[in-house]
Amino acid sequence: MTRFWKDGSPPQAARPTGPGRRRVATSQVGLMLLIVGAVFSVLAPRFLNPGNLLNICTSASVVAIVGLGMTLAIASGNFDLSVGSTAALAGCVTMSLVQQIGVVPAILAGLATGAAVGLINGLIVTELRVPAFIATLGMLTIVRGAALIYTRGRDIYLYGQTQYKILSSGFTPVLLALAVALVLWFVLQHTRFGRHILATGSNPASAQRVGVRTSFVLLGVFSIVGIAAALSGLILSAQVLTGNGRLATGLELSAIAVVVLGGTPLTGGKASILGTLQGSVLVAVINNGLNLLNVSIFYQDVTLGLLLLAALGLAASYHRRIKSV
Amino acid sequence: MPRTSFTLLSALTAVMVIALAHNSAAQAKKKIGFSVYDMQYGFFQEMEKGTREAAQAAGYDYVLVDQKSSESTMVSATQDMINQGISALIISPFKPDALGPIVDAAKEKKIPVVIDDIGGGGTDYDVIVISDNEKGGVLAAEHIDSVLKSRQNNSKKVASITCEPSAVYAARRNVGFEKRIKELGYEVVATLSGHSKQEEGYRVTKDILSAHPDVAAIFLGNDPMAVGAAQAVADSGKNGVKDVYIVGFNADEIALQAIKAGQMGATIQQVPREMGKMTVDLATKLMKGEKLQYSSTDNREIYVPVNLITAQEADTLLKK
Amino acid sequence: MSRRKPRLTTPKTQPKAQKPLSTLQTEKSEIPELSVTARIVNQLDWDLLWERFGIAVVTIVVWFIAGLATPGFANVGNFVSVLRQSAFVGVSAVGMTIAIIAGTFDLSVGATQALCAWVAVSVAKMAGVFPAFLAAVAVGGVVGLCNGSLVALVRIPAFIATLGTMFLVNGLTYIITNGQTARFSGKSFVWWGNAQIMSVPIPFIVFLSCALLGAAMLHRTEFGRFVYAIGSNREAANIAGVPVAKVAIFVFVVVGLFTGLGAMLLGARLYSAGPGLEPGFELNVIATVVLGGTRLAGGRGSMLGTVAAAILFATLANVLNLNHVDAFVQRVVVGLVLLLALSVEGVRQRLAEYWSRRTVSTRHPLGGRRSAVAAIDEFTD
Amino acid sequence: MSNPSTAPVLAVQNLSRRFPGVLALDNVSFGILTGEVHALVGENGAGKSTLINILAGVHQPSVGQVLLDQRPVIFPDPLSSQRAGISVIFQEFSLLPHLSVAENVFISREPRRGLLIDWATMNRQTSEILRTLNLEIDPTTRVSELMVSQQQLVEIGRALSAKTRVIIMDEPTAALNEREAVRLLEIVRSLAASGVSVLYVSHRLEEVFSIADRITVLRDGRHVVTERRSGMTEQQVVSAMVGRDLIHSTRPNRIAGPIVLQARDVSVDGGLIRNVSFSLRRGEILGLSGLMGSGCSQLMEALYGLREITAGSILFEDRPLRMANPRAAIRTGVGLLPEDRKRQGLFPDLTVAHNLTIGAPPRWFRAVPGILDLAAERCKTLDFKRQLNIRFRGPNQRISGLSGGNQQKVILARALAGNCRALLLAEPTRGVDVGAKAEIYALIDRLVEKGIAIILQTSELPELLRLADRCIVFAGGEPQGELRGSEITQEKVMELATGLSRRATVNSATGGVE
Repeated sequence: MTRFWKDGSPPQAARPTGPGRRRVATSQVGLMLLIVGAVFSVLAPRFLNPGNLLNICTSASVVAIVGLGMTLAIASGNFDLSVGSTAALAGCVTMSLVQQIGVVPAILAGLATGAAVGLINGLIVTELRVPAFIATLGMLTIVRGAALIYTRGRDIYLYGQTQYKILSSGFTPVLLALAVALVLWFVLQHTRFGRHILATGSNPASAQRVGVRTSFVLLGVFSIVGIAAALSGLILSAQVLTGNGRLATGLELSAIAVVVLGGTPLTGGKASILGTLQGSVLVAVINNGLNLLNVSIFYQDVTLGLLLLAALGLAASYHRRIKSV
Repeated sequence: MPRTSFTLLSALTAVMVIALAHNSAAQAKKKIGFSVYDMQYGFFQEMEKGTREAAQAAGYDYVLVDQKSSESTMVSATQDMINQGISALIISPFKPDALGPIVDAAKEKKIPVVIDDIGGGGTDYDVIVISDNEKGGVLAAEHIDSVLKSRQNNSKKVASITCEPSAVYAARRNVGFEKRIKELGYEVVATLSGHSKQEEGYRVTKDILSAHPDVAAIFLGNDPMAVGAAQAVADSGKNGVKDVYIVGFNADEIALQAIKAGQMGATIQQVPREMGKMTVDLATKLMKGEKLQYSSTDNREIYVPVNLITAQEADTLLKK
Repeated sequence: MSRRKPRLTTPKTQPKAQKPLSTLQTEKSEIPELSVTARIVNQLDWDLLWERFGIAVVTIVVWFIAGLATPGFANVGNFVSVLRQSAFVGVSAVGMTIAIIAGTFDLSVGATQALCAWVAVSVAKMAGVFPAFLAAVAVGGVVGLCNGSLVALVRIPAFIATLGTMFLVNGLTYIITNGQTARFSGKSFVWWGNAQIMSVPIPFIVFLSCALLGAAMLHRTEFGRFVYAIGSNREAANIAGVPVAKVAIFVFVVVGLFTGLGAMLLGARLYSAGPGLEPGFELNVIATVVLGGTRLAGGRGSMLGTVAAAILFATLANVLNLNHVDAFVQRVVVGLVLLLALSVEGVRQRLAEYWSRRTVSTRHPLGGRRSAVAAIDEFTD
Repeated sequence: MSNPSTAPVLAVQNLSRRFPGVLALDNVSFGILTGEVHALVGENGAGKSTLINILAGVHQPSVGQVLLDQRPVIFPDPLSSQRAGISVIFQEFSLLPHLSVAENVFISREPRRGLLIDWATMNRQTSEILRTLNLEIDPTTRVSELMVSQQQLVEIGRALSAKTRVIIMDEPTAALNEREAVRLLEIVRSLAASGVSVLYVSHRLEEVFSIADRITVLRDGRHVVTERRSGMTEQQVVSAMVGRDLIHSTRPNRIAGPIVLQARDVSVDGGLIRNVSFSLRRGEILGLSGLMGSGCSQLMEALYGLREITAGSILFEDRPLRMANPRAAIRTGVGLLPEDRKRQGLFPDLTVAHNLTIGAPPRWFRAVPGILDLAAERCKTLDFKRQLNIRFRGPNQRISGLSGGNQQKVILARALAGNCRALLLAEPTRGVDVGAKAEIYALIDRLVEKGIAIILQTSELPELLRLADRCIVFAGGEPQGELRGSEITQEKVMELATGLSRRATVNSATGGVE
């Protein structure tokens, strides 16, 4: 027997499991992580060797950084589908500038590009009142096109550019991801802006009425997402030391996937930074493990799909059990 | 509602009228239409360049459509081009299997169809210019063998990374490679897909390296992935020539540069620009109705040699 | 997502769906001091009109401009091609329209299409067209059923549920087909994708009939009522006795069925199908539906809009190609068109607010009272 | 009670506000004095909400100005109005369910150390403030976990924390039961006594007359009168609101028919409600009353198949009744007028006709998916329009264009449409203005005459007295006793509801408690 009685109920309706669900989902993804990890460490001999672990974390951190930005967006009750394209554009911009203006300025320029794209997203959503999903869907193609036009479809390469390489070598990506996570966690927990993000996601109308400048909040959020996307774009381009308009296609969906795996609900108002981190590691572990076992790429999608459904299915059933009591 | 439908009707009629006006204007100059796989890739940019230059040199009008790696776009856009009236069609199909409707449409209008690389999908085209993918793989295998022989550490482990799973014809490269390398007594420890992407090539290679630190060589289905792989090798403190011998496919500029920079071993050259030129010449012949010399007559193929590019060839190529 | 935009203090103009003209006149006689523009902006229910007919009109305009500006656009052969092209996204957009009106969502249509198309082609090769049709539609239906159960019974948010099935079906297709494309060029099969009757392409005929069918479902059946009700207010729907779960499941099945049908057409069109068919298809479909004026939050939308939007996108691609616009620029243009079309409503509201601040009457518009109530009811909620 | 000074702290002058197609406020002027409770009354659509929104900075006036201490001010956004010392408690609240109580109290004014939020101070101050409202809750609890009455106190707490000079309360008691309402009024008085001005927006006149120092009446967006309470009678106010005199009707005495619905020892959701037994007869109204959380509303839900009946049995027309969901309930002939119209009743995007017939659309075939009989649907709609005299232009008008009262009638019609014989009314006149209220009462009387059995759950005692023939009073999920006809008085009900007397005439089943 299904009952939608409590669903979609407005703020004043008391919800027994306010915080519950997030904790559950987070612990779930953690649990899965353990299980999957255990399985692979049995099947694949070299799975647990430090080199491979670092390798996993590296590939996790690229998605994680975008995912962390996305976590904010989703917590504010929005979405950003343009992250993949943004990453590509930022990557290209930086790569093209490294020679002229030096590494650090180029990196800053790349991040600025990301911020700009984010800002545009934000403006479309707040000023033109286009639903975030569609707005960023449009921007997805536009920015991708922009990246291709900017590079004229060619590859930019910087072989032997060792300084820029630092961005992707060794522990840098992991540290960057952790840093981003820490900063965003801090922002969310302890700054007014952070709380106002949750407020906006929780109930935009009320938030506005109690003096939260929701438009500014959203602009901020989208810019952060843009910067995060740009950062991972930079890491990707540094990894391969080439930049082109094809970079990071389909990043948006995997980013959303890890956020959701991490237990941040799409309904907004809540964010789980830790969850997102775990989610991205989980996905990375699976892809890596399957590669180690030389399992065909075909199965990686399937497992990811099953994973999503399993995680959310558990969360939902738990949620319902609590409710019905 | 009724008002809108009325406007709609009147609009359509009006457009029809304009249609007749346009059709009356016929064109004099011969026009060559080229339908390209996806201009996002350097390889096809080269091919397009070659085709365009040749066509213009021969004094044809030239039109281009981009299939944007989508089969339905490939079919519709190309058919649109045919509708616009072209004298010959050159196409490098994203999905050869979907060539059927295009070739049929062309035949209907008596337009010769020249296929540039990838594959003919068993359709009724006039000629296909194809660089022998499988042969390329074999070439790579033999080169790797010769390189590794000359070395002390005789690890017999190699890996093979394919383009996206749906690119059936590119997969032949890896098939050829794997077959030959096994014959030469090596073990293929990993056959994975890098989705034709730099970053994927990087990621997969890293995984392979941590699974088999002693892998001696990696062959990749295209150069972007090869470049990615080379970087992955570099990031794990090794070298793409001395330690893990990286071989790519296409001889894209990035690859040549990488080879020059001593970051990857070799690549298999296809000659997209020449192929472009060839297709135009063939189109000319077909329009004149001359006979063609096929490499293999039964399926009207003309092979373009693929050749191995190592450091010195790379230099000379880049000079050009 | 769209629900969460901070726009809730925006007063909506009052629906005057049935006879806007007469109401406009009565209002006119009462508020003479309003400027013409202001009055029109105030009195007409723009969002309703735009929602219903906006894209249809835009499409017509685009056709006119294209016809005049683009040599080779305005010829029958080209129209045929445009209309045919609109069908492949269109058919599954019909299903998606219903889903989005019901306030849900299906990201798995792309993957489903690839699978169904492959099934259709292989079955056609073995058993002929009709079995192929049945098989494709059946497979689509099954996937839809899975989605529906996940959303309605397991209660996973539609976005994630269908994202999951998307990955799942994608992988399965590769595994089943082992990455190989199926090919079949039997005339009777291919006919469905490429033939035309009196220069109306078969796929387009199918598309239109699907749209009519969909419209009929929405406006002439209990199911349609339920769809709108759930999309408009799910809790109220449940209390009003709408079998919410059943309807939700059925909605996804419908999406699956239409996608299956569209997939078969595409397979016939291409003489072939295999894994990795049409990347990003789902987003195109959703974009088409939303461009057609269907509200992403649910509860509102029309088939006419979807049809028009599908044709518009096809036209756009066609025109851009005819004008030899660079492929990279094309991406930008398409995106811009989408954004422009969808920002119209927001801009209209902005204007309405702007005018409502400027213009005020010292005399009280007698007829205006009920609508005053309306406006206030609307935004105090 | 307090003697207010004569200088208006907040005033509006020739205020007008136009919305697309309507003039919501038309040249309104009046002032609020320091430390007074100023009641603002008027029917729905009289312009109260607009006025509030302007003072809150949500909207801006088209013409005219707002005066703070005789100085004209402009509030471009809510923040600036709050900074000016005005806080508004909206009827539907402005709480953020995912955030903690403390955050809700201090939102957008969070005490900070440098960039960081100073949680310690925030929580401490919050609990201090809430203590003054004698609300003892942990400031870190999520608002979504509070009861409505608590949530309202949090809202007030927010206002206090803002060092507010003027508090605007929009229908503050709408969501409260009598007891909580009484407590709220005390709080309002003490606020006024402490020098805060209160603009008390309501159309519950008994409240208004119990606390207001002065009363302002709006009608159709125009200012009718502002007068000291002592200078007005309820009748005057009402006629000022409605523009005409209302005849106050009383409960007709009815003759109950055969039993329609019978409950035996019913328990809901495994003990949420226990040992409920009653029998409902044709042509009578059985009232359910009790404080918030007493279980009445849950019982209604259970009777309508929205909650599980875990023990006991229900007979409907002598046949045992098992309702899995509302659909089943409707099929068997039970109808519900839900408590919260906006949330549980209305389909704002749909037309009146669709809203009315949605439960059981008239169909040509019984086959599924049923093909609709649009003609029949139209007739049905117009038919109900006549019967319940609902005011709308045509069946295809969007329901969001109707007044609250008419919307309520449409939803009532929906409940009746599925030929229901037992009708469940939850708060039938919530958010409905005085005029419509009287109409709806008359309507209910007519329905009962027609022989429909009605269960009425209401938090407004006057309503209960006006309508119910019998009344079961609940507390803590258990029936405390049943009152009949003249026994039903405010005192008696409150007595039972607060559980003061367990020795009232208790149903046989509820003999042993615990």
